[in-house]
Amino acid sequence: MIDLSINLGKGLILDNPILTASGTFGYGDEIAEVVDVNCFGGIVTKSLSLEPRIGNPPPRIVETAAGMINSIGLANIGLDAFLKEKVPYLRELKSRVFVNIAARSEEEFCDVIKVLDREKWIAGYEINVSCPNVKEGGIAFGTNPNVLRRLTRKLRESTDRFLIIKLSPNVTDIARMAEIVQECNADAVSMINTLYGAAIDIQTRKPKINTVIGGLSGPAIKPVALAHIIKARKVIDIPIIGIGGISAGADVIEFMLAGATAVQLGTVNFFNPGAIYEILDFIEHYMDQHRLKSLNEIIGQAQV
Amino acid sequence: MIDLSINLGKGLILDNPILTASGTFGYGDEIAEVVDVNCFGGIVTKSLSLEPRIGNPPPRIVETAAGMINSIGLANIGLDAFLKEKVPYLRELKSRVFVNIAARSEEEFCDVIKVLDREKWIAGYEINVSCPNVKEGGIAFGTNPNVLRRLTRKLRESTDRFLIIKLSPNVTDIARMAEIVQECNADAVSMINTLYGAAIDIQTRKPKINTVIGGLSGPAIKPVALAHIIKARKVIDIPIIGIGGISAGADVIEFMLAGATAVQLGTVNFFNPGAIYEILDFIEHYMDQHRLKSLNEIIGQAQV
Amino acid sequence: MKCVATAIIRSNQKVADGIFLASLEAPEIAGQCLPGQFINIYFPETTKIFPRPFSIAGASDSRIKLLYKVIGSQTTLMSGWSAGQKIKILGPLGNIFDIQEQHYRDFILLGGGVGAAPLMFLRDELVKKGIKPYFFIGAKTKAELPVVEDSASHLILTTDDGSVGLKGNVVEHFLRMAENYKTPTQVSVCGPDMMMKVLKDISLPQNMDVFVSLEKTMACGLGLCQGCVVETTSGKYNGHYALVCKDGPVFNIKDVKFND
Amino acid sequence: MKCVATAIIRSNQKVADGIFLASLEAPEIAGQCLPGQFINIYFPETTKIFPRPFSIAGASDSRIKLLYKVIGSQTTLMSGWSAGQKIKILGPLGNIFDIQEQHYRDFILLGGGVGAAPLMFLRDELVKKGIKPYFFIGAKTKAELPVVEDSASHLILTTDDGSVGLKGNVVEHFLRMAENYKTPTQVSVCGPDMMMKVLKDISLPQNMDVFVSLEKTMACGLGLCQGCVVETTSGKYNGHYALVCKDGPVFNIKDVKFND
Ligand SMILES: Cc1cc2nc3c(=O)[nH]c(=O)nc-3n(C[C@H](O)[C@H](O)[C@H](O)COP(=O)(O)OP(=O)(O)OC[C@H]3O[C@@H](n4cnc5c(N)ncnc54)[C@H](O)[C@@H]3O)c2cc1C
Ligand SMILES: Cc1cc2nc3c(=O)[nH]c(=O)nc-3n(C[C@H](O)[C@H](O)[C@H](O)COP(=O)(O)OP(=O)(O)OC[C@H]3O[C@@H](n4cnc5c(N)ncnc54)[C@H](O)[C@@H]3O)c2cc1C
Ligand SMILES: Cc1cc2nc3c(=O)[nH]c(=O)nc-3n(C[C@H](O)[C@H](O)[C@H](O)COP(=O)(O)O)c2cc1C
Ligand SMILES: Cc1cc2nc3c(=O)[nH]c(=O)nc-3n(C[C@H](O)[C@H](O)[C@H](O)COP(=O)(O)O)c2cc1C
Ligand code: FES
Ligand code: FES
Repeated sequence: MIDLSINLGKGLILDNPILTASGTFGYGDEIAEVVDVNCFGGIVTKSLSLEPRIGNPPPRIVETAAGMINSIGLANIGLDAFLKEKVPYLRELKSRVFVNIAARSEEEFCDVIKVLDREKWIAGYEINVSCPNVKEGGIAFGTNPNVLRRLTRKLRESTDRFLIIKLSPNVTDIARMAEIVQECNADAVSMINTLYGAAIDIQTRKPKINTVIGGLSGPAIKPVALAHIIKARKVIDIPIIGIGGISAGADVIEFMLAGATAVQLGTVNFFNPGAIYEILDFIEHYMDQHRLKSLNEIIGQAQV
Repeated sequence: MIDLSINLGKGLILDNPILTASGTFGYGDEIAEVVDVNCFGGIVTKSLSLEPRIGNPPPRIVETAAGMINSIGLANIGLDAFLKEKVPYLRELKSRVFVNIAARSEEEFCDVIKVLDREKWIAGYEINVSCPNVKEGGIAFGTNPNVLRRLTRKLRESTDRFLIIKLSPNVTDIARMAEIVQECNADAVSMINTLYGAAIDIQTRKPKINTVIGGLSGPAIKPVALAHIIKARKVIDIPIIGIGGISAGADVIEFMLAGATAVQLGTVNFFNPGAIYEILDFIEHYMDQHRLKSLNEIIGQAQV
Repeated sequence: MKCVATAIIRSNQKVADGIFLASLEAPEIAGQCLPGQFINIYFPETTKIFPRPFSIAGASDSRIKLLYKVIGSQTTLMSGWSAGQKIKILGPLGNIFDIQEQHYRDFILLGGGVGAAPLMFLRDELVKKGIKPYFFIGAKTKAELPVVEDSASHLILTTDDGSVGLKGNVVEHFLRMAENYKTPTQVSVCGPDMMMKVLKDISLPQNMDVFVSLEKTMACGLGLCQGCVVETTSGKYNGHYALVCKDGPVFNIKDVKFND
Repeated sequence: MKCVATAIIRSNQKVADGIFLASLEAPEIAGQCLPGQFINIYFPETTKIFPRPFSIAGASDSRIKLLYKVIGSQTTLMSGWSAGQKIKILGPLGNIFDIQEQHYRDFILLGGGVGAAPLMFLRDELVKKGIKPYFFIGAKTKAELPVVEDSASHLILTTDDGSVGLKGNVVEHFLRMAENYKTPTQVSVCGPDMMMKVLKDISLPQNMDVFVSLEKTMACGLGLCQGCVVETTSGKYNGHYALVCKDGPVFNIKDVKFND
């Protein structure tokens, strides 16, 4: 048996480095018939907020070249329904479960964490800092160094659990953001969230996404994710969880060589729901071929 | 005859809104056998610097999903050779010629402009602010608001010619950058230059691009370009020249609806050298179908 | 249980202008399909990443029938399918046209163009239950009318230009014959948005329940992406958004809000 | 004059393990082609945007021959080409193997695997001029050897395992026969980088000029993107970068710097 496990630090070991990306896998239950959810090293749930949110009006998604734009608007069932309806399923999974949290204020983040901290089975939190901060005039938490610092500090004070800050790529200096997260003692960064993207219908002149500008994801953004990870890896040493356009096993190796300790599958879940099987096969084959005993041997080993 | 002309202001009218993007069309002469260069409303030449530059070592290009990364390193023949070897061809073109300038310091920009100002046939300059500013520790001119302001002011003082600032998309707040350019009385902005991107060879562990991180272009980035243009259009009223992933006539209309007065074809020149013909046909057909007398009727008309 | 499977194209024939009928061998999926459900078709190595959803137009233990119209890049690729070729599909997806034969006394199928697809399957199931439905299929012209023979139902063809069947709009003819239907009547509809909007806006004969199969751009087809929402009025979804891929594609027309 | 043209596939046959020989009808381009030049092949609607460059392996007034090996996605697409299919190509591109029959007294063609492609065309031109070249083609095994019959040249086949022709490396055998060549000798080479590097590093017999056809990833093939540079030593390019698509693909081996 090839050992695919990776160590995220703080005693957190995943059976393999493949997680699901928030918002692209629901709560794992919708897809359970099609894919064995326990094949994933970890599951990251759809962004959860204190209250349920119905999300944005349609149209919410559009296909672009090798990618897609979405503007779901963080539609989610809210904390209460999550506890009642999803926890029974999630807590029984072999995969480690990370709850992704989105909020409009620091307080809302902390309120959600306070409740979730009681659920001992949760492996960690991933904080979606790409959502607008209402107190700062709606700009995203993750795009202003000071706002990001204050939030991360506060979150760190409020919980001992494994804390991942999910960085937005829509910034001038991603390395600075990663540094701040590390300075504030978060346990890992995950990157990248979606890029800003837009599309317009040339017949109706209407935007193809209700909010005009949405989030671009999919294979198209893979090079951007890699560039950001390489920059961040140079300045931080907490684990990086790589996200962005991964669709095949070779992509996973590429992200790990660039500096990611684990990765998340996002848009690929839509266009190849069984990708996880192909990816795990590929990685085993690659490890065999390159005589790797552990995936640790490749993390950050690109000659960059 | 359908009128495709557009007015960039300051008396500058192009026969049609399609220009070439710097660095993807050489100086027009290499491709002249294959495409009638005069079909373009304008030609933007490869970034020109004071001295010749041999550019970066190979590998310089790599294919990515619906895009490519390049790290040519602004290889160019330098001002003297440009004047001697390229001017005789360029000055005879019917298309308006814009000279794209890249430099490592404000002074170098001004020095190039001083010489080019003598060439009366040049329609305007496009300033590549994505190149590193050696005085500011190598960060790109276009990523720091103050550096961008100082440069644009200086350039504006140094020439009366049509001045286009070509914005970098790798910033947190593109609208702010566009505003600065307008405040400093440049005549137009062009956007976007390439996004940061990287790729790694999983067999050799070497980056697929010599400089590790290069510039991502092609259809993959079209949604990002559109999002940036929509944001800029909200805050400036000087013309925007749209660039990024355009490969078909429908894309041109989409960019114009989003707020672009003209557009540039970049990477498409590589994968469809005759794209200009298909694009002009499409636009004529579209204008006919939508009973447009002038393309002015669609600029910025998306309901965003 | 829905699953990803490799399907083998067994036939793929043009049946009208730009309209094809394909038969896919996919025993893992075929046997479970019910009318109203759909499958996702995956396409390798194209810049278009979304799978494409298609209604199941008929199913046996091992085969699935599709009736599709060529309208863009992926349906063009499909029109080039040749027998023996293998494709990847996921299904069966979505809810069903629930035949409530205890409750309803007459069954109407109302298809606009290629919207006939899910209704063909529904017709098959009704016939199996010994029911002979009215099957209206409308198109602009004879050339665009997808299906022309059917003895198991009261088939009523309509074309806008009268080139075959009754002249005029399919909804119009369906209403004109309303007196003939025994009540309560179950009406199952699939067609262009416009056709459904008309049905929503007019006042329908009494004791008639209308179920529509909706189409929205889908990324996953599984309820993962939350991309395929439709606005609902009140009814079952309390005016919240419903997912066409998971809560639908079949909805009671009363619950759906159609936008302009 | 180079141009974009629609080519019609006339034949496309497997000639060895994973190696195909195709004939394309493209009169706008075919008539102008010279040995050493290549064409770009464009592929619609894939995520791979670069055209793919292929050496011209032969040309008549109206047709172009290609010899290609299936190594990735686009060559896999090519292997599925069927007669009558239309594709888009650009050519002829690049410089040529310049036959200097006044200067040289013997001509050697040295092909590694599918590297034989441009040399087949060069052989045809030499033969037209009444010259009978030595044509070495090497491969790992018989199954991978692209061409097996040729009466117009002194054909020497080599395989690493000796399954056909001489056993051993093609460069080795070419050197072993060096005494037979009249001098000055013109050697034209196309093959894997490794093979050319070996040729660069060994000391060659006197009075022998070696010209190599290089391969680099290309985006445009026209000198627009500056992506396909090769480092040169001194020589014609003064140690500057040269563009493989425009200054090449054929270079004097002396001018080229091979990296590890
Ligand atoms: C539940 C459902 C069942 C369907 N059943 C049938 C059927 O039985 N027969 C039939 O001919 N068509 C059916 N369609 C429509 C079919 O999916 C589209 O015609 C097809 O996706 C077009 O793909 P294209 O690449 O050829 O066109 P494109 O050029 O990509 O798109 C043209 C139009 O097709 C629609 N479309 C594109 N992508 C998607 C997507 N991922 N999801 C949904 N719609 C999309 C959009 O309206 C788009 O504007 C169904 C759609 C849905 C949602
Ligand atoms: C001037 C020239 C002439 C050539 N002549 C022949 C020939 O006659 N017969 C033949 O079999 N092959 C020839 N090649 C190589 C051929 O271009 C590649 O095998 C082909 O591009 C592979 O495409 P793919 O999509 O199947 O492989 P991919 O999986 O995309 O790539 C596999 C490898 O092919 C090469 N390659 C990919 N894209 C390009 C590109 N845009 N430009 C150049 N190389 C690329 C790279 O080395 C890459 O690692 C030539 C290359 C050049 C530059
Ligand atoms: C439809 C959709 C919904 C998403 N929802 C969320 C979300 O709720 N929270 C979040 O942090 N990221 C969300 N994301 C971003 C993804 O988790 C991921 O960061 C991004 O899609 C890039 O990865 P990919 O290219 O592999 O998809 C969403 C992405 C998509 C496509
Ligand atoms: C190979 C290559 C070279 C480029 N060189 C330059 C350059 O010299 N100066 C410049 O301002 N932009 C340069 N660019 C950026 C393009 O002009 C354009 O902004 C970018 O490619 C996005 O447009 P596209 O997606 O249509 O290619 C280059 C792009 C490519 C692909
Ligand atoms: S298509 Fe993804 S939720 Fe319906
Ligand atoms: S491939 Fe573009 S310059 Fe050679």
